[in-house]
Amino acid sequence: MTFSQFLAMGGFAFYVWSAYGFAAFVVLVNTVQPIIHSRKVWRTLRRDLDRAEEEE
Amino acid sequence: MKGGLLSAMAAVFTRELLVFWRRSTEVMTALVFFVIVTTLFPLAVGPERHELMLMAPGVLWVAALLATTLSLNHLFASDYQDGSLEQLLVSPYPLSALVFAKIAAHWVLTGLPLALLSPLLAVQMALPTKAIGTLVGSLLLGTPILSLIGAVPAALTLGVRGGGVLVSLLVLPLYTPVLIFGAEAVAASAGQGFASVAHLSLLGAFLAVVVSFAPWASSAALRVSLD
Amino acid sequence: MGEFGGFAGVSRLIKFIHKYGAPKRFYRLAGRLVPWFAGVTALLFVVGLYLGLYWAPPDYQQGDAYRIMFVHVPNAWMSMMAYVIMASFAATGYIWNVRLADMLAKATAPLGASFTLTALVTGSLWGKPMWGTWWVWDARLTSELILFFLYVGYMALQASIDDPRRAAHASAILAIVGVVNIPIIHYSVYWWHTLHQPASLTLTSQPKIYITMLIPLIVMSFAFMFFYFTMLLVRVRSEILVREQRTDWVRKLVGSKQ
Amino acid sequence: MTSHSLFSVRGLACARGDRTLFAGLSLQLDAGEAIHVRGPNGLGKTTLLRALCGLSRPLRGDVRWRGERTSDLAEEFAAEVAYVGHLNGVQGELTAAENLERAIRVFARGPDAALGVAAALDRVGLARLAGKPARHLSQGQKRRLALARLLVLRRPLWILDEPFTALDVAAVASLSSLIGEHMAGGGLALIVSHQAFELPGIRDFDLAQFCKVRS
Repeated sequence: MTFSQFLAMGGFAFYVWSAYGFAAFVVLVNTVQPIIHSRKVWRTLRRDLDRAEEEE
Repeated sequence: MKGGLLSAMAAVFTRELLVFWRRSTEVMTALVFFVIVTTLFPLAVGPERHELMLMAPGVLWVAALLATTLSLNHLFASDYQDGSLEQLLVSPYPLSALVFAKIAAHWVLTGLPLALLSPLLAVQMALPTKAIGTLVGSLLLGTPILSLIGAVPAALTLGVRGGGVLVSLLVLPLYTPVLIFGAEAVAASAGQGFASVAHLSLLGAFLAVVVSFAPWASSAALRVSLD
Repeated sequence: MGEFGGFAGVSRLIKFIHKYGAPKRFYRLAGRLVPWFAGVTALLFVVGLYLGLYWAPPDYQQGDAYRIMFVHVPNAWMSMMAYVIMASFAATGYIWNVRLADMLAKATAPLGASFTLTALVTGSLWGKPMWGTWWVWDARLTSELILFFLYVGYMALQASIDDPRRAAHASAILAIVGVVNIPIIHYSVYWWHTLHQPASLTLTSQPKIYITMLIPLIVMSFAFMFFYFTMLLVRVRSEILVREQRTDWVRKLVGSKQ
Repeated sequence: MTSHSLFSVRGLACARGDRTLFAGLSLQLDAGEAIHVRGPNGLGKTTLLRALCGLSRPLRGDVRWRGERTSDLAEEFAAEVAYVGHLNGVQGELTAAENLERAIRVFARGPDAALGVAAALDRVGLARLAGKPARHLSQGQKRRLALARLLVLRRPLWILDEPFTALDVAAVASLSSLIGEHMAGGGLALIVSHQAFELPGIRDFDLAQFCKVRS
């Protein structure tokens, strides 16, 4: 079972790899987006905290 | 004059009709919308009776469903603005009973006229006359379900920006079973004359489930929205 | 199907929440759990992909196309299970006023929607080689599509209400109404399907499941399940910070991480 | 058990969104007494009144009517409370008289209505406008129609949120005397108002003492 045969997926390469590709893409987005969001949350909370401390 | 639950519900029901009757333009919009949407299809698809006949059950039912969705805002919106909805929440009667009376009044003003008007449009859509009875029957059974289920998103989106469009986004997925049973019932009787009793009885069963569930859910939704 | 198993599992989950109810304790617990869950998820994915794409023999009928099943079926199951879990979290949050449950429900929605979207896309990618059309009005794909609209509706309602408490409780009621309707939608779509295509091959009658296919399917299902829990914990941690920002422990936490 | 006064509140805490407005709030009210809730805007006066009459769910706290929790009493308690909020609760399409008739049929429960529709309208100075659709009434007249509802329904506990808004001086005086009569008759009242009004025997209640700066 050579690598190229593996890639060919018995002629259904396009469908199998795009299915797995899309699933991987969704997994990636669902991994990266929450991490970016949490960094954004930390930044806004720190900014509010600093601003609150200035007012006191 | 001792007030009882039934008289309170009757009061809500009659007042609702009275208020709508005096603001009848809103009632008419749903009906006119129903007529216009149905009339668009022959213009789009062409007047061949054979083609129209095939589509008639689906078109009539989708048009009725969209007309109800359009009118869902009339259920609570004006009472929310003038504060009479808030008073209902402070009334000494179970809110779900009063809400049920409001939904019933809404049905009488939108669902019922749709059902009674549908034969005219069925003729326009070349629906075989033997199916018109089932059409009216399915609409009479189906439109109360639409009003009952629709009351929950209508209550949830009170005072929310973009509420109107949001209601239809929330309610249409919940309407799919009613659409399936309703349109299939009419298609069955329009086709080889299958007995559409099965479809109508499923519609009736669904109505029973919804009658027991929706008033509670929409009063809970009202309490959340007015919290 | 997944719904009823989901309810039993979820009640254990709710007791777990009560034990770790306070957002502060859950925040720290989740922080410790995330790396472990992530590790297990990665491992399961690697094993699953190897088994599904390489180890399992091609199907005599569908050839290698059936391998899409190892991605499509787990996502379909997870999309259903995630909605049941979301509705249970939402109901817990609404009825017993447990803020953490509201946050868990809100964190679940985008994940559930993603599972549904993946199931739809992979379903149509599987349908193309089998029936030559991208979209097959097959019973499962159709009810999956309606489930996707329910998720979008939930997220839209959640986003359009400013007050977080009202947003949580309003979408909770929608989720409860939704979860009651799911079986009804499910069976009405199946019933509708049998009316129109009684004989034709549908996605539901997938190839006979041999042991060689079952193993990758199970592994991939657990992979996606652990992926869901990992990202649920990550999402809920930032949700906790946002909703608890006025409490002292969050101020100290944010302050300490200058 | 301490002898419960007619209407007692202990340890009440309310929030708007995730912000706790006040906590640990307690107050007692007996027949014939009234409380004027004072405090700057945004402190949560309206939220307090809405929580007391069951319109909004408090974070925690114990609200009792005749010694029983109002959450358990639910409809029984609702039959003893009349709430006038910022919104008048007046339907524009109905005439002034129809609005009151509706109020009686939808909200009256138990003994007959305290005052007839005509008498109530006369008392608030709307006798001439009985047949006029409410949407044509001025803001002040609509407010008076909302207050007329208090007269047609027999409710011991009045919870009034800014009852005097849009009322002219004479109307403020007549409403104050109306509340006085209600108290004399053994009724209770909880009022939030930024407008000055005299009411013999009314106690002040400063909400600010329960609003800690940081939750």
